[in-house]
Amino acid sequence: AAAEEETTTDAGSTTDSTEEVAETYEVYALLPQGSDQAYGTFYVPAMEAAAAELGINLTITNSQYDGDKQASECEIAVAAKPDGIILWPAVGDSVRPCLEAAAAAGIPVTVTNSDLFDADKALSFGYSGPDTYGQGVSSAEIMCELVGDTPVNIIQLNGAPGNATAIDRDNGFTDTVAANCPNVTILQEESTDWTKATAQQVASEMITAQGIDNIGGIYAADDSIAAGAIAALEARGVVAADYFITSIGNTFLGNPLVIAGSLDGTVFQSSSWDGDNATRLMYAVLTGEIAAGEREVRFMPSVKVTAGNASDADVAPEW
Amino acid sequence: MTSPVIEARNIVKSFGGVRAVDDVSVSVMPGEIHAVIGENGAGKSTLMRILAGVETPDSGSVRIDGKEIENSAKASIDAGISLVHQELSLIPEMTVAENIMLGAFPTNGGWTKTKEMKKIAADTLKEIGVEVDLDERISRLSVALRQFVEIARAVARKPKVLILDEPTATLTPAETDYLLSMLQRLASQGLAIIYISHRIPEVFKICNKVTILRDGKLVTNDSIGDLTPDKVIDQMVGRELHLDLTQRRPAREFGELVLSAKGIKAPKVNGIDLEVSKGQIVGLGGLVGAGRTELLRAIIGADPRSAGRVTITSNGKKRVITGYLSAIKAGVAYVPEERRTDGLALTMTVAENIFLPNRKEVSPTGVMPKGKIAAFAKDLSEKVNLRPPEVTREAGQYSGGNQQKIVIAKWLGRKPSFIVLDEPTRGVDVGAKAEIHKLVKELADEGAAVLVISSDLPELLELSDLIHVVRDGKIAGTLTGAEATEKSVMSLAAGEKLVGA
Amino acid sequence: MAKETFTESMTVAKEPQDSKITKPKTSFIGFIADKGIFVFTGILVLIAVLFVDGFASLQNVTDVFHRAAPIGIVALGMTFVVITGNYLDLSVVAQAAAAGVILIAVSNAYNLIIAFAVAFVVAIIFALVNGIAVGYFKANAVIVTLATTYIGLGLLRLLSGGSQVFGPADGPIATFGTSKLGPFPYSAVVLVAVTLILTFVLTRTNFGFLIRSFGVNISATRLAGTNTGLIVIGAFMVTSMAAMFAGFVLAAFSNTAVSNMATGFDFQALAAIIVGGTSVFGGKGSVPRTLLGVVFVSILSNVLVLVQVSYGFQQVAIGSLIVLAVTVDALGRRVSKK
Amino acid sequence: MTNQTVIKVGSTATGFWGKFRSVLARRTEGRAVVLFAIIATFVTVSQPLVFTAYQVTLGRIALIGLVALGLTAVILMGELDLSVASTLAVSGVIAVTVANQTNMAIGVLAALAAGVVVSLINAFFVAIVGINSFIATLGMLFALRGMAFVISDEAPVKLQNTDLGIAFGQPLLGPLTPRILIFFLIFIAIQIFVSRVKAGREFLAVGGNRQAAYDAGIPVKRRIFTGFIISGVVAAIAGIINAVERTSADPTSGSTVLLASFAAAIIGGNYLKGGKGSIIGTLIGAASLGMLQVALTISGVQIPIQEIFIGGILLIAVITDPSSLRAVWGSLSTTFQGIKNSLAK
Ligand SMILES: Nc1ncnc2c1ncn2[C@@H]1O[C@H](COP(=O)(O)OP(=O)(O)OP(=O)(O)O)[C@@H](O)[C@H]1O
Ligand SMILES: Nc1ncnc2c1ncn2[C@@H]1O[C@H](COP(=O)(O)OP(=O)(O)OP(=O)(O)O)[C@@H](O)[C@H]1O
Ligand SMILES: [Mg+2]
Ligand SMILES: [Mg+2]
Repeated sequence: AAAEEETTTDAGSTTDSTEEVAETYEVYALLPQGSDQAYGTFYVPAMEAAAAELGINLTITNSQYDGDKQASECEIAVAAKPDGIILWPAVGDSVRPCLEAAAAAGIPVTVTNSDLFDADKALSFGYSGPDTYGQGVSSAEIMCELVGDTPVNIIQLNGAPGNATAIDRDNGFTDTVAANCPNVTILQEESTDWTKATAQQVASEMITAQGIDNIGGIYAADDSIAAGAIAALEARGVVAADYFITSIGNTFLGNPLVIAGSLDGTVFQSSSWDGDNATRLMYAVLTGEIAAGEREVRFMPSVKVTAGNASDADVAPEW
Repeated sequence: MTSPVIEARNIVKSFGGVRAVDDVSVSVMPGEIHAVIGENGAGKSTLMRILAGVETPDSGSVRIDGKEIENSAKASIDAGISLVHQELSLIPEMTVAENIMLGAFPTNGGWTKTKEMKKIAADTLKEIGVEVDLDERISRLSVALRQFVEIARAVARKPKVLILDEPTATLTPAETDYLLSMLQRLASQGLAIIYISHRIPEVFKICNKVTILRDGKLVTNDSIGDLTPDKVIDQMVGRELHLDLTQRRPAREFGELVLSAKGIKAPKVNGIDLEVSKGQIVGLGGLVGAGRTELLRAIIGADPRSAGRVTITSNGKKRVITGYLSAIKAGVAYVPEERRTDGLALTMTVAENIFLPNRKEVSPTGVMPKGKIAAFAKDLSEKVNLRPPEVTREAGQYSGGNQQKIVIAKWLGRKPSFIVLDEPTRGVDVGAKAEIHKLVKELADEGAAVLVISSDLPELLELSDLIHVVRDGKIAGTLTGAEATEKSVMSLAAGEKLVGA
Repeated sequence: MAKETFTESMTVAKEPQDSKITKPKTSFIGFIADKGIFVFTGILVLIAVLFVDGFASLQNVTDVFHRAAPIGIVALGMTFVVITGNYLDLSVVAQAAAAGVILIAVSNAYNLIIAFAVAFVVAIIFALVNGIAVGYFKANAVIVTLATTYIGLGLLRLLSGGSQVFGPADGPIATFGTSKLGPFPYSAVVLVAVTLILTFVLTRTNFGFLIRSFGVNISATRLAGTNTGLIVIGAFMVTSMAAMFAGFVLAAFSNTAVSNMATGFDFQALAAIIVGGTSVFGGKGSVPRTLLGVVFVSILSNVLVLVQVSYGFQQVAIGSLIVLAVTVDALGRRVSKK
Repeated sequence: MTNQTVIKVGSTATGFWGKFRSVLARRTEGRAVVLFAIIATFVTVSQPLVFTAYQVTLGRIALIGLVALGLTAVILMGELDLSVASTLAVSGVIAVTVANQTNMAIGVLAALAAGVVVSLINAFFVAIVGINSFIATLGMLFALRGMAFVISDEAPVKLQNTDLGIAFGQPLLGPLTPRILIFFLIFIAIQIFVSRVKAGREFLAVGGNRQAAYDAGIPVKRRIFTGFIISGVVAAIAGIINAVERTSADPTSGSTVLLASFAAAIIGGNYLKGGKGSIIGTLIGAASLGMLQVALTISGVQIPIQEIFIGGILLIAVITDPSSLRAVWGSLSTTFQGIKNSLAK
């Protein structure tokens, strides 16, 4: 399926500018976010940089997490007959028709950021990105390790309601807590919109609802949310370090909190790794490195970040 | 003896604290033209709306051919009552044919039969003798045509009783004459007609019987033969009126030129020159649709003009009018034709309405001084004899004539040097009308230049020192006070276009 | 028919014999209808105080104000646009976000003064584009402000890269966001100040008078010699300034800002305005009522979290209560009219 | 006696051009057609794929336009329905949830029934209680979105019969998928309803002058119910199509639908205050927007620039309304005349 000798459709502008005849691939990247969300603002440039390096001409779309809009963009992509499609599912359950259409048109699809359901995986050439469920697991593992055997009540702040990443992280966390440390009780969980402001508001209200004395910890679906929860605690004059708090991300907002000790642990997620590898995985498919049927999964390393390693260069925050 | 086709018994209707209709009974025979008259707010329209089933009475009943009918628009229509509303009641974006057949589209299992609809509409228009493109949208028709479409709708339903609520208010004399003869013809075919008008001569011309309402109560129910115009007016207002409505302004000298308009061109205005001097009242006569409103609005910049130069001189200062705001600055006061939509903010108080054009004077700092505003408004409303002079009331609570006084009052605060009035007494009762006339004359006597449009010939003759008659967007002729008579104005206005007059 | 009567604050002088106009009597139900939002808020607070643990705590009062402040400031300003009869200003979503991002990003790069200045200029540009298109071109406000939302957010993302920005933890913005005056966060103080100022502007100044008059009757207002285009621009200007302050307050609260931080402000603010009793057809409305609408919706949202209702049910409850509040209002009005 | 025409007031257009112009002036879609033509020209030149892959473009138009068609029925009456996007989400969730437990047909019926119930509630508040529709449906916008979350347990619901969903997304007639065919069928149905059926023709009357419509004996309340049912059921159909075609129902779906539908209806010349507009106008508005979006997607321009572009087009479209231009031109030309005169003096 690799387009080894095919000349691309609008070769005119690209070919005569370069000395050697570089291979140019046309690739559609169907994303649900871009510069409208913090993660995407670092993801997209990394993706584009890799594409420029590898001679891939990217057409990027942003469906704003509207599954129907992404489906339409997929139809457009298929009609444009590119050499490949990189898909970041807006709604995981909705991408089957897109995958089938691409397969029928002979266009290879790779998946980025959130992987497909098992039933759909055969329709793609590979996945690169975080193990979203695994991130929830890791965050829970940090929590369980810190808590030990003492019974602790926590509150849980999730991402946006209905969002795939939010759901997967939630499941990873709750499943692991139930299995590894049933002494941790989740008193209440609420959705946020991933922003610090909303998290801060909702966290404060949850603390009021449960009573600050009944709470021993907080799980937040990402670092912005954790930052909000910590701010809510501190607004009450308590010391956040006295609470068990874990989250996911190790972002610019979360990393200093880990170093300061108010956030006990987080799970590193590199948005530039994600964007970069999305392109590279597709390149591997385009160049025939990955053949049809041998689905390659490239998981982003889910490094647990705690006070001990928070200042290491390997986990430097980037979004 | 035949029995009445429609009979209303002991109708009572209140709005809040107002008894709009107070125990009124009326009956009309087939072939009879029955006038219902009374001052503004006497309850005429309310009574008619009850007959048509679009207003629910507090008590009382309506009978058609002796059978009581349910109170609903549909029941009334089905029983054969057709009402031509005082306010135009058409759908602007629908065609003439659709409007004529509104609510009664011929159907075949829910599907409209467009051809049949157009045919009935065309037949009806032919019957009442009006020619208009059936597919034209109402929003593109003149007011007079809309009135006739409305009448066509009423007639198209083949009613037993046809009610017309002030149908002639927007019509010219010729059109009015035509309408009156049409009504007589319809009545001669056995139709019962209820006819509402403020124009008493019309009533004496065509009606057989007269019902007079005052303050919602029935005061008279007589055959026309037993009445005289004087008697009718006395009973309407409940007091003796000693007004000579045809009193003219004596000839006089005028001051400096205030308005100078040259070569005015605008849609429907084809190059008109006009001058008005200090102390002078210039009248604009003509048929509805002649372009008087457009001329006047183009002069003061309320609507765009495509050519022309307008200057206004006040306090020795000559200003070029480049737009409406500059006209207002130059001392123009504009009393528009449609007072409810253009003249007043109906849900705001009298004080607020009066404050609106006088903000800079009453409230120069930009912070509203409540007491001063009330006093200012009170002063002006007393000047125009607003009744009651309650400036904290909503303007919409006042009757038409009083509303018109509020519109005039709000301009007086600016001591305007040029006053423009478009149909200042349309739909206003006789009492208020006389007061408004007096006011306009006083303003001119005090030195204002006045330009007035009126389709009411006696009014035009009474007020004007000079009359320009407008036809087809041009001045067809100019008449001085002495030359002007109803006849001379009309013949200029109609030119050769008026058929059958 | 109304039995209970309330003494009118403004007494009417003796009825002139000539007039048939009588002042409509105010009935008890009419009172409820007119003051429905006051009654509803009162009942909600009462129930919450009695039955919801923690509601009456000092911290929770602060939380309610935190909820109310940003959306409230937007709603107070947007009341002006609604009163002119132009439905709403959707672009507050872009405007508040722009103000927040500018506040933090520009003060990080330069200083606070420059940040304020830039945000102010941006707010004015929004108001001018919206106001000129609606006021002079007579374009539909919903579409105009939808368009400026797209353009505004697009430019914001293009120029700022779209990333989340945050200020230093001990900077003046963060300090403002966490400081309180008694139980009231500074944002609540801003909310109250904006309410007082805008109430004064709407009821006591020539400008506010023109906004109301325009809403009641555009044609009559124009023909009285006013520049109606300027009135519309003025209304959008008030909304833009409010959106700017809302962006500041929201950014200061969390010391962060991002381009999608004001998502949903458009309809949430409108809901508060409407619950407060301002008519979307223009002409009728008041600033304190909008404040009350905001307080009502904020308390409700707060209580729903306190009683641990799921996200879905929270939305159901808020939506239903909006409908219920206006239903009772409408029914009350009808009863009092008869 | 049938007499001669005696009264002839105002002027009626004469001659071919006069007639032509008067027919044009009667239509409300003029600007939408111009915008459509400009976009079509622009797209043909820059992104011919928009035409060669027309079935894809039609799919996008159907996606944006379907809800807008239903919405237009309400807008013609001067009412608004802000709840359409939430209705779409809730009906999709119901369709899939019920279908998973029973079968697709029952799921579809349940979702349609939900659309009807939602419409009845909306119409009840508007027509019977007398609440302004903007407000009543604003409440429903929140409440129904919440219902979608409650029913779906805050996560997308997978359609178990995936094959059916996949098949539904396949071309049925030529290259046209069921979505496109349903879109055109609904367009034709509503168009016929408002132009040929008595009840539908009366929508314009209800919107143009409600009192007059009532006075003429038109059952205004019933018409309002009908209008809301059209809008609600069409939104429900859109929700069902989306859910089935995507093989899952997402409670967050339709987030971009409301504003896009309004944009399509208004660009199509529909007057938000009612009484003026057409279904065809909405179709043209949706087609313009859809084409533009597809072209921008293919162009690969940065997303923020696309947003600026779409915003710019909307702004230009709305301020170039003939009446807008007339208003501005009128005051400018008068001022210009005035200045010229002042200078001449
Ligand atoms: N819908 C309404 N609500 C409140 N008051 C009303 C309403 N309709 C009419 N009125 C009042 O009822 C009284 C009678 O009004 P009506 O319109 O019947 O008078 P009219 O005789 O037709 O006057 P005109 O000659 O000005 O047409 C007036 O005082 C008017 O203000
Ligand atoms: N083609 C039209 N479309 C819309 N409105 C019209 C049209 N023709 C006339 N009108 C309106 O009808 C009204 C009367 O017409 P016009 O102003 O031309 O008559 P006029 O000479 O001013 O007479 P009068 O002042 O007695 O009404 C005006 O308000 C005008 O705006
Ligand atoms: Mg009347
Ligand atoms: Mg006129």
